[in-house]
Amino acid sequence: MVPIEHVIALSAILFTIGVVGVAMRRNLIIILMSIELMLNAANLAFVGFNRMWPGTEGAPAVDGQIFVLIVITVAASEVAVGLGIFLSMFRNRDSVNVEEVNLLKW
Amino acid sequence: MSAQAVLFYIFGILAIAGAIGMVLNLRNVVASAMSLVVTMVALGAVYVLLEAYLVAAIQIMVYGGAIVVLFLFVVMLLNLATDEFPPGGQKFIKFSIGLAGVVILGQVLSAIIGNPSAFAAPETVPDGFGGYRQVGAALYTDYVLLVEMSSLMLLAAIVGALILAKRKIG
Amino acid sequence: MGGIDEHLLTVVTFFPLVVALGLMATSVLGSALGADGMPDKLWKPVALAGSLLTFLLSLRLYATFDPQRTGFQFTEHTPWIGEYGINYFVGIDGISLLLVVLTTFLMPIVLLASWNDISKSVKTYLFFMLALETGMLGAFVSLNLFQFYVFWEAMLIPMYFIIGIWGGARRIYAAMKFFLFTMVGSLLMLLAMLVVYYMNLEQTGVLNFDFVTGPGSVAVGLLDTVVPTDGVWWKSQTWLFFAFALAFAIKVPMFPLHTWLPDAHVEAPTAGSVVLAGVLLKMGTYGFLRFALPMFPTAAIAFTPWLMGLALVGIVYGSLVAMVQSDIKKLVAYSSVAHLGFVMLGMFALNVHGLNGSVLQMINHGLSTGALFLLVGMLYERRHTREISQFGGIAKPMPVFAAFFGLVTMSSIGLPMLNGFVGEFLILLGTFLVNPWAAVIATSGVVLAAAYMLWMYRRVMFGPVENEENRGLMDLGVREKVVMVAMVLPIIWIGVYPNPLLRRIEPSVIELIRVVEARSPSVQGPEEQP
Amino acid sequence: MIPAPEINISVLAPIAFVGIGAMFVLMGEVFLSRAQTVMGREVTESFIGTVLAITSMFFLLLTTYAAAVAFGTGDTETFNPSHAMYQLDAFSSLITAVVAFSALLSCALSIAYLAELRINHGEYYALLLLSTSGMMLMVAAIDMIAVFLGLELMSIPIYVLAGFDRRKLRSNESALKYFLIGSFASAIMLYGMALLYGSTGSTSFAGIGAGFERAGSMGLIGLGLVVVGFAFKISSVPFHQWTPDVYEGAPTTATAFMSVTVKVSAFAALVRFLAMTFGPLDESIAGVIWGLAALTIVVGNVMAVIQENVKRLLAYSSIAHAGYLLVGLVTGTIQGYSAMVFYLIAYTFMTLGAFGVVVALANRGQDCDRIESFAGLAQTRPGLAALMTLFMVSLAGIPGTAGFIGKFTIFAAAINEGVVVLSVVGVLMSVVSVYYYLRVPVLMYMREPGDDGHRLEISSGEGAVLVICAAAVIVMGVFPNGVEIWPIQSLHVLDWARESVALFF
Amino acid sequence: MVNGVESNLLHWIPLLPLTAAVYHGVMVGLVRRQTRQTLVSLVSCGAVILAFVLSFAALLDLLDQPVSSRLLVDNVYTWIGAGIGTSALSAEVAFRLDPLSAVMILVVTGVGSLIHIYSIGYMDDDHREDKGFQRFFCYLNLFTFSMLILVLADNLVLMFLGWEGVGLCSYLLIGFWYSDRFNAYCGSKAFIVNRIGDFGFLIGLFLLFGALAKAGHPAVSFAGIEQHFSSIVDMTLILPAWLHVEWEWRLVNVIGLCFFVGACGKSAQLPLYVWLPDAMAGPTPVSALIHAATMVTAGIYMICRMSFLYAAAPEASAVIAWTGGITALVAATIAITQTDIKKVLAYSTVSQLGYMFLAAGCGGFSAAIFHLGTHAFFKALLFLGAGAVILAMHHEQDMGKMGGLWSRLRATRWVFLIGVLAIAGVPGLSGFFSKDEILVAAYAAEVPGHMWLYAIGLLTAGITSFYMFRLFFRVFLGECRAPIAIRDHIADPGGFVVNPLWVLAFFSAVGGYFGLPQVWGDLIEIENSNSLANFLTPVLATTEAHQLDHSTEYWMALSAVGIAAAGAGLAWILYVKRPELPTRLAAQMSTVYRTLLNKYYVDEIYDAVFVRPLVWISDRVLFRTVDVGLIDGLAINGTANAVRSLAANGLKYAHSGLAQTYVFFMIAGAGAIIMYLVR
Repeated sequence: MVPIEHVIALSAILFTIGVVGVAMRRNLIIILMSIELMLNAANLAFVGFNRMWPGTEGAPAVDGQIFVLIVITVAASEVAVGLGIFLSMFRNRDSVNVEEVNLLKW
Repeated sequence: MSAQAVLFYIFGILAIAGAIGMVLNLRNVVASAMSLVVTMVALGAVYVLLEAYLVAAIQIMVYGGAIVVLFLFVVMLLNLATDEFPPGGQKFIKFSIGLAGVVILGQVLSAIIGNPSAFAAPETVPDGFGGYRQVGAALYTDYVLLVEMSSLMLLAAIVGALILAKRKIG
Repeated sequence: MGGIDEHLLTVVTFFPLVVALGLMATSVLGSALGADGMPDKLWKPVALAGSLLTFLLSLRLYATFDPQRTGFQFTEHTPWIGEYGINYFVGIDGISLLLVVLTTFLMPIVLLASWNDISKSVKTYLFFMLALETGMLGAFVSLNLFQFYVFWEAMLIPMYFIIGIWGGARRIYAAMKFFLFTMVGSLLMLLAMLVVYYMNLEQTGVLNFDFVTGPGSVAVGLLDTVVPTDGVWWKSQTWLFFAFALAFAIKVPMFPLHTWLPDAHVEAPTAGSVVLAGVLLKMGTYGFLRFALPMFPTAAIAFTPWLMGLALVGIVYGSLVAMVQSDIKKLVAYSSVAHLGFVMLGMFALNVHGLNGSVLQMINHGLSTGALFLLVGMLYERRHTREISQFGGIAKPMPVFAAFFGLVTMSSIGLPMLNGFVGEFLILLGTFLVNPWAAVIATSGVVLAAAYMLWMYRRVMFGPVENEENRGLMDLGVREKVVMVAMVLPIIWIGVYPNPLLRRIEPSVIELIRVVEARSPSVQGPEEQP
Repeated sequence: MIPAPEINISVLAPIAFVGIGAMFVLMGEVFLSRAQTVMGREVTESFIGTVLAITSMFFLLLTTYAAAVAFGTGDTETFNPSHAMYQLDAFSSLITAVVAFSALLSCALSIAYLAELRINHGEYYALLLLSTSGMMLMVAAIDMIAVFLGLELMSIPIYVLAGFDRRKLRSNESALKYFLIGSFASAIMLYGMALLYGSTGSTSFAGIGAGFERAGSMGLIGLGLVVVGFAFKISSVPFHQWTPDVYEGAPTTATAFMSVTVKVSAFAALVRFLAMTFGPLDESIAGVIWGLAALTIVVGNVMAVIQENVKRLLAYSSIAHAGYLLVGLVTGTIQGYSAMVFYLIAYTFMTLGAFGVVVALANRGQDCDRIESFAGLAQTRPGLAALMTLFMVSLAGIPGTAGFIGKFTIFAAAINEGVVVLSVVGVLMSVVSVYYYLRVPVLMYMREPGDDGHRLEISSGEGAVLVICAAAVIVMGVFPNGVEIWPIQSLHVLDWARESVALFF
Repeated sequence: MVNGVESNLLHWIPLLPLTAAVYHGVMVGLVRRQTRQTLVSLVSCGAVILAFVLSFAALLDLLDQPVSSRLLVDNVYTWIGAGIGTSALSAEVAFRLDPLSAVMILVVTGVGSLIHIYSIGYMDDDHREDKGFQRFFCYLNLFTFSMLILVLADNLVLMFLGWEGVGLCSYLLIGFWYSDRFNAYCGSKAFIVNRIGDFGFLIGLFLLFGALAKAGHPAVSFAGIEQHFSSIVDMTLILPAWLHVEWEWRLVNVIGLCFFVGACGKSAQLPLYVWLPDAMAGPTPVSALIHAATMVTAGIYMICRMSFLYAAAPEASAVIAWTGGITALVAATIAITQTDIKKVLAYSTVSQLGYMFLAAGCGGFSAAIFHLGTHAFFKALLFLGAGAVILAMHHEQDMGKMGGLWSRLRATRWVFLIGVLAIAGVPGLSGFFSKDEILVAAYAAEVPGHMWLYAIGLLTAGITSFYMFRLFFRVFLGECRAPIAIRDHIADPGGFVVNPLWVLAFFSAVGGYFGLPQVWGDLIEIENSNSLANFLTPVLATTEAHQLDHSTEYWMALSAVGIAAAGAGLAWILYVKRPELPTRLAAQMSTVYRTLLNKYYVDEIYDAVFVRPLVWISDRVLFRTVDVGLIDGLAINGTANAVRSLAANGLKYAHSGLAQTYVFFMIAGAGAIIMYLVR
């Protein structure tokens, strides 16, 4: 069977990569992808943990997986809204470079 | 080492590779979207290995099928092909983030690998664990409220995306 | 009148606010009904009448006050915020009685004095003035620390606007400075109050914010809370006293926390300066007297050398700096620093004479400095400058003005037969009994006072009329004469026959000393010195 | 076959009303925009907007009422006891009522404003309602899944609302930033939840609390990440930088809405999470909160000093207030929590009022939000000037206003717990706050009017909101616990606060 | 301790002038309606004369009492009653009339009323547009009131009231013609210098009260003090430890010195005499009343009032005696060179006051009072005479422009001559006797170096007669140096001015016989001829002194007359015989001359040493540096700016507007929190 600690390690790695991506890339699309990656890392953790706490015979517990399903929904709607925001911004300033977005500051 | 473990490591490495490919991709947004797909699928496979079959299916369908495609649509729509790397402004901050990320990661990993005892999972799972039947039952009994609420959320997302992305309103 | 006598104090306190709100409401209603509010010419008389009525009511207070009884009179006590044991609790003793009367006395005078010189948005002005009066009265009559704090802070707002809207060129800076200075101290004081409050809770098990044990309330007043002199730092008398003292010292103001005063005075309109000097500064000294001293006597006595020292510095420093001011108002402002130095000095002599004197001196300073500001204002109305160098020989075109100015000057430099002397004499005597050298230094302040006041008077009033603009100056009109006579009468009365006031002050003072001695093991009685 | 769980729908009443309201609004717009005339009145955009606003206000009123009733009964009910996610108890119902009411007020504010900005669409109200439902879910949740879902359901519509004025770059930018940072933060929070789940084997507060002893460092990390997620929502330093940008860029009514409701519900959820999970805080978490509070108070107040834009100023002020609220959280006592609840209610009215004034000044599609543009307002708009002064004074915490009682209760709790240093920092910084809050009255009263063309008439909706807020501020400031005087004899706000948090102890 | 007889008469004596003053004050200061001069003069003079009559009546009452217990008291009300137990202070408004105060009120009201009458004429002649006739009488009455309070007060506090009151009036009257800057300056100078003296008075008062309180008998009334004086007489005052000076003083000495400082201020003794010469800026009647006859003698009066204290404080007395002596000499020398007629008289006043202090210091209290009385007469006479001359010369005060008036001022010349003779100490005239008594007292005193004091007194007598005769010759003899324009219009002023002079002249002539020293009494077989001394004895303390046999006294008198004659002769030679001599002398001893002319540069020194540095420090250091610079600039606004710049130059950059900066901070924050939690 799969060693859970390695699953969590994997999710941690993915999560970190996602964070770094959010912090470093300038393309909003890729930043959004990185956020998705973070969510997926969390999902992976949930699934792995759920495997750790599978509940008892006859009463299996699947909270983790339910959580994952919810998160997937959330992720979908986030992406939808996010891309909508990107679009409306792209219409106005014709760029998706996050570093050009600093009208509002100090 | 069991076959599952081997498969897990393979897919794990695949996922990491995809993720890195997505983040560190120097030129092409489409390419990074693609490598994201790789990660998603690999994760789906890992879910299967973790006996979360329904989740695995939905993962592949929704992410691989829907979300990344949505990304691609937008990318095409705005035809933003390229993005340079390393980024221009705030080099210091960004690299320090990279560093911080690595450090934190190291901490966490050592913490995790440090005591496997915290991750002792039962060899077998109860019957029906992770199956569509089991999960679906839970979803529509215990968690029915959440399902309803997430419908509201999707509604909000649709409305929002519409209001923002529509060419002209009214 | 019996009905009112039940709640006389409350009536006196809130009457001005009620008048103000009434005026505001009527004018809002009026404008709503398209009548464009009440005409402004109706506002002034009504406001004046309101403040006069308040004064009369407070005179009734004075008349029905029983000088023999120690402790608080006219007390009223009803729960306000039960959650925190906060009650509406008012009452006065001899000290607060006089301050209340002083306040109600000054208010109609300043309204009358500013009858013409306030042209911009008169309604707002009158509203703030009346609100301010209620705030000040409330602070003087409060016997519940929370309530005291509420009034103490709420008072700032109207004053802030009075300075900021109708003030001089740098009014905004001055107003802000005034506000922030006071806030710094008072917020720390609030924390200190809370500390004592919870100590009291620990000791009695009852939530209570009353200063003394209220009539018909089981809760023991905060005054009787046993405050340790050591232990956790923020529970020790030293720090709590420090917090209180800071708040009050800023308000007094004591050197070196005085720099807001000249700015505020110079920028404020005449009425503002009068109220500021006449009443607001007394808040600080009153606070020391009423709260800081009896609540933390041991710390207070430990701090006495420092406070006395600062008071002395204030006296000498204030006088010297006043001497070299080129702006009359600023000069008077610095002279206030010196005068309040006397008040603080007498207070921390902690004996009957000193305390009597300092309470009396609060009143005196209110009257004479108030009168000075009124006069300066009258001069400013005519010439629109306060630069001493602009004047000279004013006594020729304005003899009546000169006469009043001279008299008030004399009162502020403590000439016998005028009010200033009695207070200063008692203060110096009291100080001398505990610390002769302090008294000697302070007495030199008396000489300096004569120096700077007379110098100013000479440069303004005497000499030939050189500046052409001064030649045709109008002498005081009837209204101004009325104002000044009203100010001067008590000045002379207190100077000639201060005993009635002293009779009302003394029991409270003796009581205060008793409390201080009883609550601090280390103090030796005021009679044992020198 | 799978047994149907026994559930009691009635608990859902508040959320249900809001959700249904949203549907109504959406469909209503569709039909109205098809129609030419309704009841003889020809259909204009503003007419649609008004009707939809009133519809949503109606539903929000129902919600408020339902929540109030639930609070009145004071008993604790869960949606499905077998596997409880959503628990309507004194706390959640009170917060629900507050949130719904403030949402109602911001609807009333929006009508004229949206018309001014020509963005008068029904979706606005629909999104507002949906987001409200999310808040309700979040504050009533006793399970992390519900918390997360509620959080997202709250946030996603607000992202849109922030960007609702699509033509404006600033609006886009505010939406973008809020979205990016927001989803980043929720991802972090989610990961924290995952770790908590993994270390305790449960997603419900109770379960986590039960298993937290043996959770080890992983649990602590998870907890830390969850706290970070909340800290973002309540805009606590150093997770606050989005706040000024978003508040400034978003349409003012949206700002008013989010600045109040999001903060209230997020704080409520945080308190609920910590209290129901750990009961009394252990000093390590308290330490974290302590640090956050100190930082937040200092940075919020100090940064506000140099602001030149009222919305931005209010943003920093809301950060500062978050700091004071955190002080209440640090104490971890019932007194502190009830103080927080009171403070939140006070904060709701003060902030809504302040933003309301800004809204009422917006003119010809332009926000009138530079501080300079308030110069001389006392002469052109005396009424508004007076109200603004009142709200500013209250925000500054001067006695006689709700803001003072709020600060007082908070610091009382702090002193009672011996949290002295933090209190001293707090009061010193609130001196700074006095400076920037009073700058606005300074300009309004002590300067001559500039040439900024702000609106010269006030809509009935705005007027009503301002009056309500002002009344609330004064009443809560003078009689925070009610008094036997006619209209307010039943407003025992302090008691409410205490009752609402009682169940955590 | 005699307990006095109640007499409601007393409080009317000061009340009358007060009423007049208040009436005038209201008219001038508030109503501003021109009152007819006759009415004004009627009211004021009437008040004062009435007061004089009452005083006389009071004196008669007093004389009814047995010699041992001659005391009238009048308690009006409690002025300041405060304190409890051993610090109880009760300052009554109460008056006591004993022989001492009786003499004083007679002088005050008597000379006062004369001068009031004189002023009617003098002020009427004034040429200014606003002659301030009523204002003048307002001040004058107010002065009389204060002076009477000072004299009649039965306790120190009330005395201090009068003490300051007269100071105020002198301030007002010196600066009476305020539109001249110099007058105003002189006025404030007088007031402030007096304040410095009052400083001493107050300290003395506190010391005395404190000591009595410590002894358990708090009292401020003279009776009380005298009664319990024994309980504090042995107290000592130790300097505070931080001074590290092992010096123990007898308290009474310190108290005595403090009060003496007060006296110095009021009575223009070294080093506080500087205001008196400048006080001549006031109208001449004022100089006569306040700065010659009454106010300046308040110091003497106070010393005598406290004689019991000084009798017990030999060191203090010695200081007084020496100060008085030196003042007498210094002032006299200055008077030699002055050219302004009033300045000469002013310095002569200072010098004569020095005499009185000399006497008081030597224990000759009655001698002091005696000289006080006679001096009041002849100095008032001289001043008023000078006033008459000034009027005649159309307000010319420089003696250089006078001369040869003998033929022109037929009335004034005689009275003036009498005054000169009296002060010069010509035998038989009042000055002779009083001065003689002082010299005797000095000779006989137990004061260290009393012989030197005697010598100084003698020398001063000579100088006095010299400069007085110099004055007389310069004014009345020689050829007229007045400008041609007015030369023919020089004539005696009107009756209001001249008649009082005759009265004063009479008293200056015969006044001496009230206190005829016993030696002369024996000469003409009169039992206890020194009625004044006998009258005063019960209230004045006595100090032990050498007994002198009559022959010594005769010799002393002779030498005094001789030296006076010498002075007169010298004056005759210099200013009548060889008028060119003085200028040559001045040229030869120019330094000395200039030093004297400039009054030893005392004013300049004070200005340079005290006034300028004080102003400079206050302005540059205290105000500009400390107040504006340090406190306000650095501390207050500094803090404010610090906060602002913390935001504007620091925190601001954390809000760069770039999403990824925010992300960075979030990660950092999260990292920190986790570190803290996991640590």
